[in-house]
Amino acid sequence: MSEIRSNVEKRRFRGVIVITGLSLFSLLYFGFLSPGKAKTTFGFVLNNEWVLIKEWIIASATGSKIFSGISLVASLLAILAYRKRIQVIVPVGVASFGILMSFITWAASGKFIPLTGLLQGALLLAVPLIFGSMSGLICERSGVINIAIEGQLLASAFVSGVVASLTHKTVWGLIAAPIAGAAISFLLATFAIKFSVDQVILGFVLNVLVIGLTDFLYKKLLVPYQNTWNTAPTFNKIELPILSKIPILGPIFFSQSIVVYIMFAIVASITYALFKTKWGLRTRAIGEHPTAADTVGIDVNKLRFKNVMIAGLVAGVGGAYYTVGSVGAFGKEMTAGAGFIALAALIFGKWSPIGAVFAALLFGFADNLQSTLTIIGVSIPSEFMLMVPYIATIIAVTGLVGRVRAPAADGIPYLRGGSH
Amino acid sequence: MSLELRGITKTFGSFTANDAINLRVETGQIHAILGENGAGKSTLMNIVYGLLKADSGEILVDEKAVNITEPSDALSAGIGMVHQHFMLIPVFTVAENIVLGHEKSGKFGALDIETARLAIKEVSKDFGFEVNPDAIVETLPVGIQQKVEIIRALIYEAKVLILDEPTAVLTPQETDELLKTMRELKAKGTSIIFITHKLREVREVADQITIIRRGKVVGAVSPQTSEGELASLMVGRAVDLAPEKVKHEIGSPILVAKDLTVRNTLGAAVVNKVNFHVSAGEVLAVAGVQGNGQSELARALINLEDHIEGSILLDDKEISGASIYDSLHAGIAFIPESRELDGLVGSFSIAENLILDLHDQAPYANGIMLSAGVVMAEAEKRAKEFDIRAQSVSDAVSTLSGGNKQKVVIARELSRPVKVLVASQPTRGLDVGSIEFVHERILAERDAGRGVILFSTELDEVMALADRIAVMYRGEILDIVDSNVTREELGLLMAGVAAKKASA
Amino acid sequence: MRNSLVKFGQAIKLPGLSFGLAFTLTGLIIAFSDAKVLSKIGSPLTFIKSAVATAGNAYLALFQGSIFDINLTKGHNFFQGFYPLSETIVISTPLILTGLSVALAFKSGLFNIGAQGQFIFGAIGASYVGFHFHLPIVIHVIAAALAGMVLAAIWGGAVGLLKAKTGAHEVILTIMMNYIAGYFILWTLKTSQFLRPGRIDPIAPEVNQSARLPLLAGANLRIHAGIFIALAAAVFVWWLLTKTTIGYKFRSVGANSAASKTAGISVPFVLTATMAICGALAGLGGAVQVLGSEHALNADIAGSFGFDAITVALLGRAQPLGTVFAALLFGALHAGGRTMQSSTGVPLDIVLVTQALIVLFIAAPTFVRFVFRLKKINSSAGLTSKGWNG
Amino acid sequence: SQAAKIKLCLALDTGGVDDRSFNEGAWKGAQASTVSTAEYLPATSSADFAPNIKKFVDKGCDLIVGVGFAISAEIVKSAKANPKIKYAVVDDAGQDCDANWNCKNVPNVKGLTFQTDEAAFMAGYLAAGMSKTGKVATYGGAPYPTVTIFMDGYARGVAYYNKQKGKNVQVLGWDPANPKSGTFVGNFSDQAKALTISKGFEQQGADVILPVGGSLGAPYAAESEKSKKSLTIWVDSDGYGLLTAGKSILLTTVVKEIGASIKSVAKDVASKKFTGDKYVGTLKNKGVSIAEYHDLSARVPGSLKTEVRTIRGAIIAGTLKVN
Ligand SMILES: Nc1ncnc2c1ncn2[C@@H]1O[C@H](COP(=O)(O)OP(=O)(O)OP(=O)(O)O)[C@@H](O)[C@H]1O
Ligand SMILES: Nc1ncnc2c1ncn2[C@@H]1O[C@H](COP(=O)(O)OP(=O)(O)OP(=O)(O)O)[C@@H](O)[C@H]1O
Ligand SMILES: [Mg+2]
Ligand SMILES: [Mg+2]
Repeated sequence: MSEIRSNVEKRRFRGVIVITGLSLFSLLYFGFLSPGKAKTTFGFVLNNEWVLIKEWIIASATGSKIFSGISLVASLLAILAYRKRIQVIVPVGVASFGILMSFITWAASGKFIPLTGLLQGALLLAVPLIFGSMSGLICERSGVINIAIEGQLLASAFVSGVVASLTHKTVWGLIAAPIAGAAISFLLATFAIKFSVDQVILGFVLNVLVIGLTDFLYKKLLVPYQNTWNTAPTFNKIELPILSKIPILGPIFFSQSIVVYIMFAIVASITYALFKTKWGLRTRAIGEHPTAADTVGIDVNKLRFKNVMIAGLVAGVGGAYYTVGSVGAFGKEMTAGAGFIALAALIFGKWSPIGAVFAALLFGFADNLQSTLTIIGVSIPSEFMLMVPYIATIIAVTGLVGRVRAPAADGIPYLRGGSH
Repeated sequence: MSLELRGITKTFGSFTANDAINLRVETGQIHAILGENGAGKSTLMNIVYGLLKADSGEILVDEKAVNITEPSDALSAGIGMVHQHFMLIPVFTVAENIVLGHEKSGKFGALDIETARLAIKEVSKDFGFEVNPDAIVETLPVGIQQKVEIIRALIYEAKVLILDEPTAVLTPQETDELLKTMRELKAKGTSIIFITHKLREVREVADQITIIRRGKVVGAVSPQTSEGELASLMVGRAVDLAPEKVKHEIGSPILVAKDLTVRNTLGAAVVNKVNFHVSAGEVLAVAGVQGNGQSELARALINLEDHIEGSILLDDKEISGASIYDSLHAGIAFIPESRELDGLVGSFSIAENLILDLHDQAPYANGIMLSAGVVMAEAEKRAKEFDIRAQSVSDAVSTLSGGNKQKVVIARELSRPVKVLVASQPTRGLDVGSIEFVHERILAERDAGRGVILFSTELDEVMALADRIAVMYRGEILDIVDSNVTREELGLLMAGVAAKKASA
Repeated sequence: MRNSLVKFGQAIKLPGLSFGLAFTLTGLIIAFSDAKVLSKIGSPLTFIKSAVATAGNAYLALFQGSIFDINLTKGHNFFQGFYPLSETIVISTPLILTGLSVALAFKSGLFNIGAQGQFIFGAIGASYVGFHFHLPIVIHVIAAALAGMVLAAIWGGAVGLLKAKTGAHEVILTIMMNYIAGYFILWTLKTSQFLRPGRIDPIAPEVNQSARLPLLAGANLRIHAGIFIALAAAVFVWWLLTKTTIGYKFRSVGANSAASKTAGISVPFVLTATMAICGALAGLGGAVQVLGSEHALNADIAGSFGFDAITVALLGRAQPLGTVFAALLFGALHAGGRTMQSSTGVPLDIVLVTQALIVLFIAAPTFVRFVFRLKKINSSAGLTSKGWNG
Repeated sequence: SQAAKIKLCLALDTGGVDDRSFNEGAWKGAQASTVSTAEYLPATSSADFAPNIKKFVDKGCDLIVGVGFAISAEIVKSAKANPKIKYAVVDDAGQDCDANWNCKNVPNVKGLTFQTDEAAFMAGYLAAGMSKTGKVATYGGAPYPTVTIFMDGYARGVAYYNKQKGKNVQVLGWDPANPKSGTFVGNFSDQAKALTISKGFEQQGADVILPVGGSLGAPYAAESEKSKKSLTIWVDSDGYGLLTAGKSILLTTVVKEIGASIKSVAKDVASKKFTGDKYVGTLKNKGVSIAEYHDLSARVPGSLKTEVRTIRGAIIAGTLKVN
C-alpha cells in the first residue's frame, strides 16, 4: 500500500517497529546470548494473603525466551493491527510488558524479585505525585495554570506535621493539611483571578515563598523545639478485611494507610466528576472557552476560584502523606521536587486524570524497579541507575506521547468583554 | 414577546460604540439591523445579552423594564443569542454544548445528557436539521455548528432570538433554509433580531429594518427599500460594490496542481486528488463552503500542510515537498485565511511585520545584522503605497483595525518578486472601504500578468473577481466553471450538486 | 526638567511601593518569629519598639552584608569596606548568566527550567579543560569557557531538538534533564579523570592558574572578571535579540509561531538554536563559577543558580538589562542574608521569602494599587509568559 | 583556670544545620563545648564557603571549623592568610597541596577524619550474627565517600563473620569489590523513597538494615517497629536519643564522634594546646564506636557480644585490618 500516513500514524508506526525490534533484541540477548543456567525467582506473597501464591522459579534464559516470545507475537499482532488500521494499543501494551518482564528475568538471574512488593513500592512512590497532579488537573482544567503544586505539597506537609505534633493526633494533621494547601491556593486564586497576575510567575513565586517560609520556620521553631513541634505520629496501616487478603492485589491496594485510600477515592471521584457531572462539564467548559461558558450563564471566575481552592485541598492531603501518612516528622524541603514531577505527570498524561495517574505510576515504577535492581545487585553505576526514572519519562514523552494540547484557555485570565 | 431598548449608550474609553440607541422589536417580528463593520451592532446585542454593561439606557421586555447584567439574566428573560463568533466548546459534543449551563443531574450527580439528546433530535426533526448529538463540535462544518447554536436557543425556548451575522458562513442553500426556519419561528411567535451585511436576505425576510452608523440609529425603513438605498444609508455615501474588471489576454499556465492530496493529522484526505491550473493574468477562484478543504488546499500550495501528495508545478518547477521558505521564495505570495493567527505577529511593529519573510535578505539584512534604517525606510514606503493608516510604522500591528492589518499582510506578500498570488479569504471581516482596496489590488496583480488563486466563501466576491471558478466540495473539485455562471448554479455546486455544465 | 522628574517619580512609584511592601512583610515575619520580641507582647509600646528594632537590625545587617560595611575598613583601607559589594557581584555573576538563559528562552516562547542542568555541564567542561590542559594564559580561559559552553549548548540544544522533532514539552524535558545532570556530575566526579590523585572525595582538581579569571580588586576581594563576561553576555543577548536576523526569528517565533512558520521561518531551527544558546549561556555561568571563584568542581557547584534564574528572569521581565538588575538584587539579598544570619541570627532562608514577595508584587501592579488605594498610575504591564500551548 | 571563652565558628556544608547528619552533629558538639561561644553559617552552594569563612575571620573567631571535605580547600586558603587563627576541618586532612598533589600539613589547621569503617565493621559482624535469614542490607543517601565508608566497613564485617563462622550471610545494597554500584536514595531528604527502599530490602529477606544518610532511616525505623520485619542500625550519633519511634528495633549505632572531636579541638585552643596534627577518629581513641544495644540488649546473645568486643580489641591492637 502506497497510501501516505499521517503524523500520528507515522509515530504509531515508528512505535510498532521499535517494539518489534526490542522484542527481537530481548529474545536474542536476554533469551539466547546470556550464558548461565541461573534461575530467577518471582515472589508474589507480601503478607499473609489467602492464597499464598507459590514462588515461581524459572531458568532465566527460558523465562526471557518465553516473555520475549510473547512480546514478539504481540508485536506481530500490532503490525497486523496497524496495517488494518485498528487500535494497536493493546498488543503494544502486551509487547512492552513482555519486553520488560524479559529484561527483569534476565537482570534478576540468580536472584529473587518480589513482584508484589515491586508494585506496592511503585504505588507508594507515586502517591504524592498523584495527589499533586490531581491538584494541577483541577486547576488547569478550569484554565488556571498551577505550577505551585510543590508549594502546596510542602506547605501542607509542614502544617500537618506541626499540627499532628502539637495535638499528638494524626487525624488533626490530616485535617489541617488540606487547609494549608487551600491557603496556598487562595493566594494562587486571588492573584491569578482577581489581579490577573501571570500564572507561571505566580506559581513559581509561591513555591519560593513556601520553601523560604517553611525553611525559616523549621529553623526557628521545629529544630529548637523539636520535641513539641516536630514529632508527628503516623497513621497505622489499615488492612481492609477480606480485600487485603486477595493475593497480589490485596497488599498493593487494600493494605495501606488511610491517606492512600483517600487518594483512591479522590482519583475516582475526580475522574467521575470531571466527565459525568455538572461540575465537571462546567469546569471543562471554562478551561476551554470561558466566553462561551459565560454566555450560558456560568460565572467563570467564581468557578475558577472555587476549583483552585478544591485543588489546594487535594494537594493538601498529598502533603499530609509526607508527614502523618508515611514519614512522621517534617523535614526541610522534604517534598524534594515532587510537585514538579507531578506537573510533568499531568502534562505527560495529557491533562486527563487517568493519564496523569498512569504517568505518575510509570515514574514510581521506574524508580522502584531501579532501586530493586540495585538491591539485588547490578553492575551499572549507581548514579546511572538513579537516572532511570527520569530517562524513562523522557523516552515515554518523546517516543509515545508527543505533542500535547493543554486546555485551550489554560493560563489566560478571563475578563469579560476584555481585550481577548 | 416584545423587546424595547431605550437610550442605550456604551463607550469604550473615549470611543462611543452605541450612542443613545432606541429600538423596538414587536412580538413575532423579524427585525433586521444593518450597519458597517464596527457600527456597533454586536456591541448593542452583547448589551442586550448581558455580556456588556451599558453606560446608560434601559431594556424593556413586554413593556416591563428588566435588569440584565449577566447572560443568565437574559436567558431567564427569554432572550437567546447566536453569536457572531460561535460560543461553543470545540472539544465538547453537541449534546454537551447544549446541556452546558442548563444541566440536570440524576443519581450521584450524574449529568443527564439523554434528555438533551432527545430534545436535539426532536428539534432537528421539527426544523429539518441533520445534527448528530454525539458529534464533537470541532469536527463539524461551520454551518452545522451554527445550527447547534440555533438548536440551543430553540430548546431553551427563547422568545427573542438574536442572530448576529448568521449567514456569513453559509451556502446559499443553507441560507435559504435558515430564512425558512426564521419564518417558521416567527409563525410560532418568536421575535428575531437579525444582523447581516447581505441586503438581499434582509429584504427577503425582515419585517422592519433599523440602520446603525457609527453607533447611532440613522434610519428605520421597510423591507421594500431598494438595495442601493440601504447601502448608502449604511455607509453614508453612494457605494459602487462591483469592481471594474477589464478583459485581457490570459497567458500560459503558471501554476499547475496534479493529483494533489492533503491529509489531516488523522490521515484522512481533506483534499482529495485535485487537479487545476492557473495562468498568468488570470484569477482562479476556489469557491466552496468553509470546511470543504479550501483552507487546506491554500496552505498546501506553499507546503504549509504536513501531509501532501501529488505535484505542484510553479513555472514547470516542482515545489511540492519544498520548505515553506523555498515555496514562498520561488514566487508565491500567500495571504493566509486568518491574519491574526497566521498572517501577523501582533506584538511586532508594522515595520517588523513587513519583513517577516525577507528579514534575512538584503537589503534588510547585512550578514546576520538587521539593517534597522533600511527596514524603517522601506516600511514607510510600503505604508504609503498600500495606504496603511497608522500613527507610525513603529506601532504594534495589534493596534490596527482589521482592514489595515490586512493591508500590512498584502504589502508584505506583494513586495517579493511574485508569480502567483494565493489569497485565502482576503476580505473576511473587512469593511467596505478595505474590501474595495483589496479587490483592486487583486485585479491589479492579475492585470500585471500574475496568476491569482482566490479562495473565498463569498459568492459575490468570487463572481466579481474570477475569470474561472473551481468549486470544492468534500475535498474534491467538483467542477471548474466559467465566470458567467449564475449564482444559483454556483450555489448548487457549492452544496455538492454536481451540475456538470455542457461547456466543461 | 520638573516634568521629567514627575514622570520619573510616577515611573518608579509602583516598583518602589512593591519593594516597600515586600520588605515590610518580611520585617513582620522576622519580628514576629523572634522570641525576644514576642516576650514583650504584654506592653504594646515596647513590643512595637523591639519589633522595629529587630527588623531594623536585620535590614542593617542585610545592607552591610551586601553593599558596604564601615566595620570592615578598620585597620584596612577604605576600599575594604566594599567587600560586601564584591560578594554581591560574585554571586550575581552566575545568576546573570543563568537568568539570561531563562530570559532568552522566554523571548522565544520557551520555558527553560533547565538552566540548572546546563550550568552543571558548563562547569564540568570548564573544569576539565581547566585542570587537564596546560595552555597559555588567556587562551586557557577561553578554551575552558568554550568547552563548558559547548557541552551545555549540546545539552540544552537537545531539548529544542527533541521538542521540534517529537513535540515533547520542554518543561517536562528540562525538569527531567536537571535530575539527570545532577546525577551525572556525581558520577563524573568519581571517574579517574576527575578524581584528585590519591583521593576519593568527589572534588575535581583545581583549575590551573592560567585558566582562572583574574581578580579585579586584589587578592582580598573575590570580585573577578566574570562580571564583565556576564555583562558582555547581557549585551550580547540584547544585541542578538534586537539587532540580528537570528534574534528577529527568535522573537517572531516567540510571539507568534504560526505566523512565523507561515512566513517561512523554520520553527524547528529556532527551537533548537534558542535552546542551544540558552544552554551556552547557562553553561557559561557554570564555567565562570569554576574559573572565577570556585576553581574546583564539586557536586554542589550549581547550588540553586539554575532555579533562582527563573525568578531572576521573571523579575527582569525577560529583558537583558532587567535580568542584570534582578540578578544583582538577588545577589545582594543572598550576600546580605549571610551577614544577617551571622550577626542577627535571622535564618538566611528569609531571603527567599523577600525575593518571592518582590517578584509577586512587581508582577501584580493591580494588587499594589489595590493595597495603596491608588487610582491609576502608569505601569507597564507585567511580564506575561505563555501557557503550555506556547 | 577559668579563661575567657573562645569564639568557635562553624562554616557548614550544604544541607543545613539540621541535616541530622554531620552538620548537625558538628553544631551540637560546638554548642556543648563549655569553653566556647558557638555560631554557624549555612551554605546553599559551594560558592558560600569562602565568604562564610571570611565572615568569621572578620568577626574575630578563634577557631573556625569547616564542616565537610568540600570546604577543606577554602579553609586551608584562609588559614594560610591568617596564621594566628586556628582552623579545623571535618572529614578531611586539611592539607595544603600543590599542583603535583604533594601535600603538606598547615600548622594552624587540624584535619578531623574518622575511620568510620572500624566501627561499621563491628556493626557488620553484629548484624551478621543477629540475622536469622542470612541476609543483611545497607544503603546510602548519595554515593559520597563519607557515606560509602560506612557501607564498606559493614560489608567487610559481615564477610569476616562468614569467614569466622563458615557461614554465608549476604550483604545487599553494597559490595566493596564493586564500589561503583550500590543502592542509594539519590539525596538526603527523600524519606519516603528511603522507606520504599528499606521495604525492598525486607522483601529480599534482609532482617538487619543500615541506612547511611542522616534522618533518611527514621520512617523506616518507625515502620519496622510495627512490622517487626527487621532490625535497624543508626549512624553518626546514638539513634536511641534521636528516634521518636523505632527504638525497640534499634540494634546499635555506628557512632562518629564529630561533635566530641570539635569539642576537644575547642578545648585545645582554649588551653593553648592546639596543634595542626591530623586527628583520626578510631576505635582506639573513641573517635568512632558502636553504641549500646539498648532495648535489644537481651536479644543479642552473650557470645556474640563477646565476639564483637574481641573484634574491637583486635582492631585497636592492629591485628585485625578492616580494609
Ligand atoms: N471591548 C472593546 N473595547 C474597545 N472597543 C471596542 C470593544 N468592543 C468593540 N469595540 C469597538 O466598538 C465598535 C463597535 O464594534 P461592534 O463589534 O459592535 O461592531 P459591529 O457593528 O458588530 O461590526 P461587525 O460588522 O464587524 O460585526 C468597533 O469600532 C470596535 O472597535
Ligand atoms: N478590546 C479592545 N480594546 C481596545 N481596542 C479595541 C478592542 N477591540 C477592538 N478594538 C479596536 O477597535 C478597532 C476595530 O476593531 P474590530 O475588531 O471591530 O476590527 P474589524 O475591523 O472588525 O476587524 P477584525 O474583526 O477583522 O479584526 C481597532 O482599532 C481595534 O484596535
Ligand atoms: Mg459584529
Ligand atoms: Mg469585526
